This record gives sequence, structure tokens and C-alpha cells, in this order.
Amino acid sequence: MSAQITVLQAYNQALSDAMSDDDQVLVLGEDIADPEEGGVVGLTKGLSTKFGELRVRTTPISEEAIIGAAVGASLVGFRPVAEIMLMNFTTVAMDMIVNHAAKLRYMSGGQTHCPLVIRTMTGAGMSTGGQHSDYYEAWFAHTPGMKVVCPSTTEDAYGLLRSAIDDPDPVMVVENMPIYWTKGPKPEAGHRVPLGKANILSPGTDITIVSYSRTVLEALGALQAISGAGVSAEIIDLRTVQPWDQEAVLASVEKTGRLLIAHEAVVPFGCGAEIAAVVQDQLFGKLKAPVKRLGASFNPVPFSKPLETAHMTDAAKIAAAAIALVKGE
Amino acid sequence: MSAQITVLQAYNQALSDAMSDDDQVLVLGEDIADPEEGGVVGLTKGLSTKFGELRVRTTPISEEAIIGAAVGASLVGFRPVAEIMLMNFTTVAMDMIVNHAAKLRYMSGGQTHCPLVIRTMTGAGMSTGGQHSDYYEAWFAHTPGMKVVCPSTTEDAYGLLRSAIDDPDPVMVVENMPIYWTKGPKPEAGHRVPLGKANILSPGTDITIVSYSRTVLEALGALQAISGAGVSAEIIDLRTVQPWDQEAVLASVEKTGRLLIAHEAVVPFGCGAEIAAVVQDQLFGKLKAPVKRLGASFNPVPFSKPLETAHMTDAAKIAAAAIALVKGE
Amino acid sequence: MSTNTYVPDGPTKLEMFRKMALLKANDERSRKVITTGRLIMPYYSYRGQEAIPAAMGVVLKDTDYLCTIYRGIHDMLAKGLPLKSLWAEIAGRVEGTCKGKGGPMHLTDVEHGVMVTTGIVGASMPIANGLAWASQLRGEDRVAVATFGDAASNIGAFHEALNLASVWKLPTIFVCQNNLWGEHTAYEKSTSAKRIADRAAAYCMPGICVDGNDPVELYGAFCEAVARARAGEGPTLIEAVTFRFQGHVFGDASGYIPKEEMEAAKARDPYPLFRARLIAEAIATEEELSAIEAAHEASLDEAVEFALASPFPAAEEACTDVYGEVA
Amino acid sequence: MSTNTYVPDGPTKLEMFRKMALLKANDERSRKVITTGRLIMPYYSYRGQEAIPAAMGVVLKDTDYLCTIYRGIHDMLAKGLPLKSLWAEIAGRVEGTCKGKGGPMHLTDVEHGVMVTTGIVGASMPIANGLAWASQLRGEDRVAVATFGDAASNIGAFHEALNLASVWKLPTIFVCQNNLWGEHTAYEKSTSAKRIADRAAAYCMPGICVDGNDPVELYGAFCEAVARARAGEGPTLIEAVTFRFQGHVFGDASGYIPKEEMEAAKARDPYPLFRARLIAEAIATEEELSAIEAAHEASLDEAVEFALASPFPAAEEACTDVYGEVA
Ligand SMILES: Cc1ncc(C[n+]2csc(CCOP(=O)(O)OP(=O)(O)O)c2C)c(N)n1
Ligand SMILES: Cc1ncc(C[n+]2csc(CCOP(=O)(O)OP(=O)(O)O)c2C)c(N)n1
Ligand SMILES: [Mg+2]
Ligand SMILES: [Mg+2]
Repeated sequence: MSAQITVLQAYNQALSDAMSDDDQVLVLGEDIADPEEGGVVGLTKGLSTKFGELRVRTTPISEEAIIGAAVGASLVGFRPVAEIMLMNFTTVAMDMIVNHAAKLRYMSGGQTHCPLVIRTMTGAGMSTGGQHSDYYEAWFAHTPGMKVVCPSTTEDAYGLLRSAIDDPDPVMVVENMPIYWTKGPKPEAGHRVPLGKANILSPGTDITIVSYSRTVLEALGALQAISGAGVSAEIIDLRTVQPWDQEAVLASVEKTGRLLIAHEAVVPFGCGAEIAAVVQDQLFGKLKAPVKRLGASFNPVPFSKPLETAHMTDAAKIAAAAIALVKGE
Repeated sequence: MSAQITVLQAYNQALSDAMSDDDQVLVLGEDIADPEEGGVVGLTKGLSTKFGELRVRTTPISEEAIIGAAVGASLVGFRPVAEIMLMNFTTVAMDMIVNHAAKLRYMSGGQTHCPLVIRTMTGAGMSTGGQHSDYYEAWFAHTPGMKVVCPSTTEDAYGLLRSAIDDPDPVMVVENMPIYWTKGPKPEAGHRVPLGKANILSPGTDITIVSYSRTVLEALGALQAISGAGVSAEIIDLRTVQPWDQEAVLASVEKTGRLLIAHEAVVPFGCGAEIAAVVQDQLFGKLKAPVKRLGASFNPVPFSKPLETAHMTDAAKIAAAAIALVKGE
Repeated sequence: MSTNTYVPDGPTKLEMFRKMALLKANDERSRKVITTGRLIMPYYSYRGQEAIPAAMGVVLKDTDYLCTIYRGIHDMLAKGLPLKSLWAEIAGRVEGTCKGKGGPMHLTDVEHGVMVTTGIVGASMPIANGLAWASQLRGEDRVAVATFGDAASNIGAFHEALNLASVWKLPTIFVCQNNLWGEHTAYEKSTSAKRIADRAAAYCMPGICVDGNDPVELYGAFCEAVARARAGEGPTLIEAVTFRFQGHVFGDASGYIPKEEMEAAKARDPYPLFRARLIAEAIATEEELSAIEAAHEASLDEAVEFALASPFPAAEEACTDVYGEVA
Repeated sequence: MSTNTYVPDGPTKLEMFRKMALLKANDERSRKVITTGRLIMPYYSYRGQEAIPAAMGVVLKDTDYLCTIYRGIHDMLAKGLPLKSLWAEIAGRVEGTCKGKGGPMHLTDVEHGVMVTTGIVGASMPIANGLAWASQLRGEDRVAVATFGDAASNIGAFHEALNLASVWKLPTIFVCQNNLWGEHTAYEKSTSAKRIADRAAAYCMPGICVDGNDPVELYGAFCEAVARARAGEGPTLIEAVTFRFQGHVFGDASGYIPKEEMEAAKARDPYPLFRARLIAEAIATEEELSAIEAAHEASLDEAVEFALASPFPAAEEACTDVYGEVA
């Protein structure tokens, strides 16, 4: 077996390699330098020691100032990677993200652009309650000028973050916190995963299951139950939510005739809606069943463990929905 | 013809009547009191003179503080109506809206709740450029705990705002600025339009056109061209986007077999996606054509007039799309 | 500073001690129960900061409002949140004050004026203004207290809230518990003001800096601020300088805090100091104080047992309390 | 204040006048052209505030960065934005500096360091910090200026930006053009500080309050702040007290401003005062100044004509410049 590292280490390695390869890459955020132990989960550990505290800079708790600094530096050629510790805290930096980072290329008529990355972690399952685990990727996917990626493996964590840093426009990297400590193959140095390209994880013929972020692992976890029921599922890790890989999804659903979309965000007005809307349009008359969506129940994330579990999308729910869709229940 | 007033006057009247009927209703926002001429468009004119500057309170330019004050007062029984002047400025108050107003009922286990209203205006067509006319209703519709209404007429402006003020939970009222000066029937005092109930504006048999806010007027404007092409369109004003009236939409589409959704927000990951996703699911096998969506092109709102026009959803585009959908082009 | 104006009498001092003892015992018990694995939650220890809410608690009334933060269980207990409601909540049980939905970062207890607990840095302040506005509108003399940390004074919400409170002359009291660290980051690295209290001047608001480990000084500051607020004279910013003896969150060994700094801080632990002072001032005997401590331990035994015996909510409860009934 | 350290010489004063004259003429022309219906745009007149950017303009270099706001065309012109690029932009034409996509609230002109123009109150400041950080990282002596209004000093972004600039010792200069009104709201009703410059103390940053109608005082303040920034000594907050002679936006008759206040302000109109001063100080003759004014009018004739003759962008342009090419 090849060398294994955690998803967290993959992100760290990607930042370190990007900073080595290009001295215009910067990292900023709360607690991220080494005197602060490289962040609350140690994801940026070692960077400031290697690259100095001017390039790897701990900030005050001022998310607007953080993204503002990233925007400003990016306008003149730097490639800042700003950390917004948790996705719920993007709510205090929305103006800088949506009205500025995403729009400056357009509003300047292409004179400037913002090659910056916003890394943020989130995800339910750790009993952190209502303000620490939301998935808001649909907001940013709805924002012209933004790109959004949601890695689920060590190789994608590395490869998508590297591509995000290379990208000439603002990219939000949504990191799932509960899978930081999951291990996987150590990515090769310099590995890239192109933005907008999905990954077909398991080929199948009866149903396509599209997912991203941690929910991909739940979908994989559902595979055995699904095939046990005699159903052959094709599992697609979307990897990038904006722009998403329509070609790959359409090709798969054209083949299977059925689509289940599963994500961690709440269902209504979530990213699954866009995928469903496009697929029903493009494959009208070719579907064997309606496109179905799975996601968290429509409520804030509850604290109490049984409620949090009930709220979340898991392998069992995915298996049940996939089997029902194929068996026509 | 019955008495006519503008949409702007309808909002003003609703606030005035609500404040007369219930002394727990408060109004706050930038420039809104009478020494400040009742707001930049005079929408709140007369209120502070009638109800005093303690209940109708001009604020500093501090949107987090504005929504925070509304949240706090609402927790103990007041019904604050907070104005965020333009929808783009909700970006600096997102934390208060999303993490607090929308969640406090849930997180407190029902001990408290936030009966507050957020009024905000927006809409392209007035050459205000990239940061003054966005539609973000999809963000809030994706937020459990929030309700979102988008009036398009004098009666709905009045009736939805009154219902929003009555409602026990946070409601965002998205006001279209370009139609403020459009006239319509003067609503009866005390008129209510229930949240979540759509309005069928013109019955038809070939296609259902679902819309809300200013785009409804464009849909109505498209009617003649549509019927001129021999197509019978049923036009539905959704009025409330969260919760939206699935029953009415499904009943209509079940009858017509075709659905076109038109809104002013950009298409990808917009509210049209949710409606399309639900309809293709609930009416699988009953549709004569794929559900189609129309909205602004996927870019920030441009300043230059011809670009702004090209960007927007108008009657001509709606007519063309509706006819094409029915005629099968 | 005019702390001389308000001097606590013996019974008040004893009451402050009683609160401090409760808070300290509760913190220690929390960490112990987490260590045994019987509670799973993010826990933000307030050990070292007990004097601040203890003084606040004796000055405020039940009807006054409190908005606090993730590191705020000491504030809530001092304000009157019952131990059993607290423990059942942090155990995620139906008998918790929020039926288990809120958890340790989102406790509410309307009965005792604990209105909001937030996990978002800075968010306690704008909401407290709204409660203060309500009080002002109703002509009541209730005050609204927002507590927050030193690093929170760098976020926009702090600025907007203090400015609004000042121009609206709200009865809001902003209580900064300056423990000199924000997560892993030292004060100087994130905060440009020498003193948080200095920032009050930017809002033409009185700013009081007090020793956050001295209940007597704190009492004076709270009395002064509360009197001003109740008299309709507007808000006050209180900076209480203290220290956080544990990591930011349970499990964090605070390796980033220099050893000497931590040791020096612990040498000024407000609890043994105030305990000794009460005995020296003959306000209470060693036995009396030990009895208080023992009583708290007994209440904690009871609360923990109660909490862990309380049932978990049914799965369907996940989807309720999202919206209310429309009349 | 140490404005004595930096005193403009005659040619510098004349250059400031030249800029003021350009700005004033441009404002008057803008309103005139809008009145004729040949331009449709939201227009935020800066009439009365010309001295501030005029002084800034002679102190800054082309390579310095500027982040300004909707009411910022004076700032941009003073920084070097060519009239033709401006006028074609506000007319929404392809030859506009942003190809017509930005419009009057979102001009950029990288060549002259006009990096960002924002319509969001407060947003110029955090971005200017990023440009200043870039300068610091590259060891350049460029400074970044953020301009904003008095009422903008009440929004969170102001606070976060000033704090960050201070702890990072950035070469950012925060220039508050205090025209005493924010839209329809008077200063005192929204701003709790007596002086905006007082707020600098909250960040241990120098705060300079100057007469925003006096180019000479302004020159001193800018020189001082720029020198400090170039020397790596960190940011400065400059408050320039001035007035807005027109409504908030074109079409607003500013009925909410007391007549006497407006009249008193107009009596201190910086333009005729500075003009008279140059003549009194024998720096220029009436004829020379008139010639400057006439030249500006001629340039404006040309720019307006150029703009209105420039084609509108093709409809397809609406969808370009959203994303760049991925390498
Ligand atoms: C807006 C926001 N940003 C970041 C965080 C993450 N965070 C939680 S506590 C904390 C440190 C706060 O420090 P301080 O205000 O001094 O309070 P203390 O924890 O020391 O009591 C941070 C950065 C957050 N909760 N909210
Ligand atoms: C975040 C935000 N809130 C509100 C507005 C609406 N608005 C535009 S200008 C303005 C007044 C600003 O006043 P000031 O900062 O004094 O600048 P001035 O216009 O006087 O130059 C307001 C409230 C906005 N653009 N952005
Ligand atoms: Mg702290
Ligand atoms: Mg102003």
C-alpha cells in the first residue's frame, strides 16, 4: 500500500508546496502561524516557520478585514489563501466575498481580478450545535464570479486546493471537519485536480448517485447495501460545485436513467436543486424515475446527539433512497 | 375605477396601519425618520411624526447593529421592522440574520422566537451597477427559520407586509425598487395576504409561468405575445418564495403539463431550481416538456444600459421561451 | 474609576463568594465528567474568570437581560440558570433548558434573563442593544448586559453595537472579560488598543478598566454601570482583566501560552484569594466557606445525575421549533 | 498636528489649485449633462470637497494605491484617472475605463493606482489594507489610501480595518472626508465620537483632524501620513472636515439640511477661497487661474464629446469578464 496521510495533512502539504513553488502565495487567518500552533486544528502548522510570518500571517478576529486583505493583495498579483475558520463565519465576511472578490474582475472590465482562495471548514457530527457546522455552498455557487470546491479525499484535498490557488478567480474550498483525520493515499507533489471535473468512483448501471464533500463517503458506505439489494449504482464525486461537471453527470444519468443527489446541506434551495433542474431538462424523456434529492432536514443543526444524527444524511438513508428509486417504491 | 396608489405608498400604509394597530410594532433603519425625510425614497415618511422617534428610529450605517437591535427587541415581544436599504447590504448583516434571527427559536428549544421583519429593496434596470441591484432571495430561502416574500402589486405589498409583521418568525420582504412608483388599487385597511399562498393571475391551459417580484409584471407583459402565438399561459405570482405554494404550482402544472419559471436573480442555484426540482419529482411522467427556467445571465449586474437590458429577464424573453416550450422548438 | 462609591457589605461579599464557588465547582465538574466520556461537547472552560460574573450576578436583577457567549456558562449560572437545566442541556436531554437543541454554546433561560448565548464572536453585543431598546421603550429600568472576550473587541459587531448604544443612549452594559488570549493568539498580536476600555472613548462612552480577579472592584464597576443605565444615562464599557487557566476549548493544552505567564496568572487565582480575604475580614469562617463548597458539590452530584437520567429527545424533535404557528 | 513640518511651495499650491479647478469643473459638468438627459446614472456630487483629493493628489505618486467610494470621482481624477476614460465609463461606453461595466460607482484605473471604487459603505478600507500589505511584502514604499465618509466610520469594516492596519503596521492611510452628513442623516445622530480622528486612539494610531477646505493644511497632513507610511511606521487616520453642497445623490434637494447650515458651509467654499489666496499670495494672477479653468472646460468639452461618440458595448459583453482563462 502506498504511503497514507490524513486529509488534514494533505491540505497542509498543498499549502506548503504551493508556497514553495510560488512566492506570491500567502496564507492568512486566525491562529494560523506557528506561535499560535498553526491553527485550531494545526492545519497550517509549519508554514510560518518555513515561509515567515509576513507571508503566513495570524490575524485578529475580523473576517471582513481578513477577506479584504486577501482581496487587496490579490489585486496586485499575490495569491492569498485566507482561512475563515468555520463556514458559519463567512456570514460576517459576505460583503467582501460577494460584492468585491467575486465582482471586481467584472466591474473593472477585466482590468483586475482576484486570484484568492477562501478555505473554510464545516460539517455536522461533532456536537457543535447550531452555529458551527452549516453548509452554505449553495450561496456561493449562486454568485457569479465565485468557484466552489468540496474535497472528500486526501488526493482531492491536495489537488483541488492546488488548482484553486492556481486559479485566476476567487475559489472557496469547503473542507469537511469530521474527515480531517481520515487517511488516504499521499498525493504526489504537484498533483492537480482540475476545477469542474467530477470523479466517477464506482461504475454502475441502474442509478447515478451524485454527491460531494463528506457525503461522498456516506454514498460509498451505502454501496454494499445497494448492491446487496441487486442494484448497481454509479457514484460520482462532484468535487467542484461551481462550475459543476454537467457533462459527466449527464453522461452517467443518460446511461443509468436515474439520479439521486445527496449532500449535507439542507435540501430546499440547496445545490441538489440545480443539478436536478438541469438533468430533468437535458434528459427529458430519458429518465426512468424522477430525480431525487437527499440532504439534511430543514432545521438548524441540533446539539443533542440523536437529533444531530437524525438531521444528517448518512449511508443508510442513501441506500434506502437509491434502492427505493430503482425498485420503484 | 377604485382609488389608486403606488406600491411605495402601499408599503407606507401597511407600516402605518400596523403601527396603529399594535404598539409593539417598531421601525428602524438608515434615514427612516421624518427629520431624514422618511428614507431615501420616502417610504417611511410620516411614521416618526405619528409614532415618535423612539418607535421609528433612524440608525447609523451599521447593518449588523440594525438587525441585532431588531433581534433583541423581538425576543421580548416587540415586532421590529428593520430596513436594510438595499439587498446587497444584507451581506454585512448575514450573521445576525442567518445565525441568530433564523435560529434562536430552534436553539432555545422554542423558549424565544424572533417576530421581526427585514424589508429590503433591490432590482436592476436603474443603472445602479454591480452592487445595488442583486436578488439574493435564494440564500434566505435556503435558511431554515426564515421566510421570504416578494410582492409585485400594491395589494400584495400591503397584504404581505402586514402578514409578515403578524408572523411569529423572521420574514424578509424583498421590495423591487423600479416598481415602487407603479400604481395599483388601494388596498383595504387591514388587508392580509397569507404567507405561502400563490396568486393565479391569468388562467391558461398550455403552460404555467411561475414568477415573483417585478418579473411577474414582465410575465403579464408577455401574455399578449404568447396568446398571439396561439398559446394559453397560466401565470402564477408565487408571492412567497419560502415557504412557496407547492400545491398551487403543482395543480397548475398538472393541468398545463408545462412549466416556465422566471425570476430576476441569476439562474444557476436560484429559486427556480428548487421549483423545477420539486415539480419534476412530483409530476414525473405527467410533464409534456422539461421544466424551463429564465433569469438574469450569470454575471454581476452591468452598468451600461444595453448590457443591463441584455442581462435582465423581460417580457420578450419570457414570451419567446414560453412559446418555444409549447411549440416544442 | 469611582469604585469607592459602591462598596459591597459583608453579606454581599459572601454572596459573591457563594457564586464564585458554584462556578468554580461547576467548571471542575464539567471537565471531570467530560474526561469520563459521559458528556460529549465542545467545552470552553472559564476557570480563572469566576469573579466577573459573580460580581455581575449580585448586582443584576432576574429581570435584567444577559447575552453571553460560548465561554459563558459562568455568566449564566451567576444570573440564575438552574444547575439541572444546564446539565440536562449540555447532556442533550429533553429536560435541558433548550430541550437539548441548543447545547453548551446556545443556552437560553428566559426566566432568569439569559436571553441569548452565541457561538459567533461579537454577536452578543448588537442583540443586547435590542433588549436594552425594549427596556427603554417600555420605560422599564431593566438593563441588558453583553459579555464578550478581549479578542471580540476587534470584530465589526463590537464597534457597531457600542456606537449605536451610545447614540441611542441605551441601558446596555458591555462587559469585556479580558483573559489576554483569543483562542491561541496573544492579546498584543490581535488587539491594537493598550486597554479595551480605551476604546470606549471612540463612542463618548465611559470605559472602566478593573481587576477582573477582584470581586470588590468588579462590584463597584457593575454598580456604577448599572446605576447609569437604570437612570437612563446610557451605556458603559467595562473591561475586566483576568486570565483563562485552561485551553481555549477542552482538549487544548494551551502550549502556546508561556509557562511563566500561566504560572503568574494562576498565582492570582481569584478564588483562593477571595476565600482567604473573607476569612481575614471575618466575614465568614473556614467552616462556613467549606460548607458552601460542600453544598455546591452536592447540588452538582444531583444535577449530573438528573441530567444523565433524563431521556434524549425523540428523533422527530429534530424538525420542530423551526417555525411557530401562524395565528 | 504638525502641519508646519510640511508646507507646500508656490508651484505645489498652484498644482493643487489646478486639481481643484478640474474637480469642480467636472462636477458641474456632470450635473449639467445629467440634467440634459444625455447621461443616466446615479451621481454623487462631491462639490465642496475638492480640496481633499487635490492635496492628496499632489502628495501621492502614480504607483500609490487608492480605494475610493461612490462619492469618489474627485479622488480618482486627482489621482490621475483621464477625463476621457471617466466620461466614457459613466456613459456606459466601450472606451470607458471599465468598458462600461463598472459605471460611476465602480471605476478602476490600474495605471493610475485607482484600484477599487466601491458602492458599499466601509468596504474601501479592508481592501486598501491588502494593497498596503502587498507593498510591505515587496519592500516597496507604495502607500494605500482608503477614502470614506464620516458616517462610514460607524460600520464594522472601519473598525476591523483600522485595527488590522495598526497591528500589522501597514502603510495604509485612512482618509475620512467628513462632510457632516451621511445621506439624509446628520453627523450627531449617527456618530457617537466628537471627532472621527478621536477614534484613531482606539487603535493606537495617529489621528489627524484638519480643515478639509484648506489645501495647505491638508497638504501637511497628507505629507505627514505618507512619510510615516513610507518609512514603515504604520497607518494614519486623517479626518478632513468639509461639507457636501449638493444632495446625497443627484435629484436630492437636501431639504433635510438646515438652510443656515448650508449657507454657512457655502460661505467657506474651498474653491473661491483658495483661488483668492493664490492671487493674494501672488502665486498666480487672475488671468493665469482663468486660463487653467478655461483649459479644463475645453478638456471637458472634448471628454464629453469623446464619451458620447464612443459606442455602447455589444450585448454579448454582458457575460464576459466573469471568470478568467484557466492556465
Ligand atoms: C466570527 C467568529 N470568528 C471566529 C470564531 C472562532 N473563535 C471562537 S472563540 C475565538 C476567540 C475569542 O477570543 P476572545 O474574544 O478573547 O474570547 P475568549 O474565548 O478568550 O473568552 C475565536 C476566534 C467565532 N466563533 N466567530
Ligand atoms: C453597507 C451599506 N449600507 C448602506 C448604504 C447606503 N448608503 C450609501 S451612501 C450612504 C451614506 C454614507 O455617508 P458617509 O459615509 O458620510 O459618506 P458621504 O456619502 O457623506 O460621502 C449610505 C447610507 C451603503 N451603500 N452600504
Ligand atoms: Mg480572550
Ligand atoms: Mg458624509
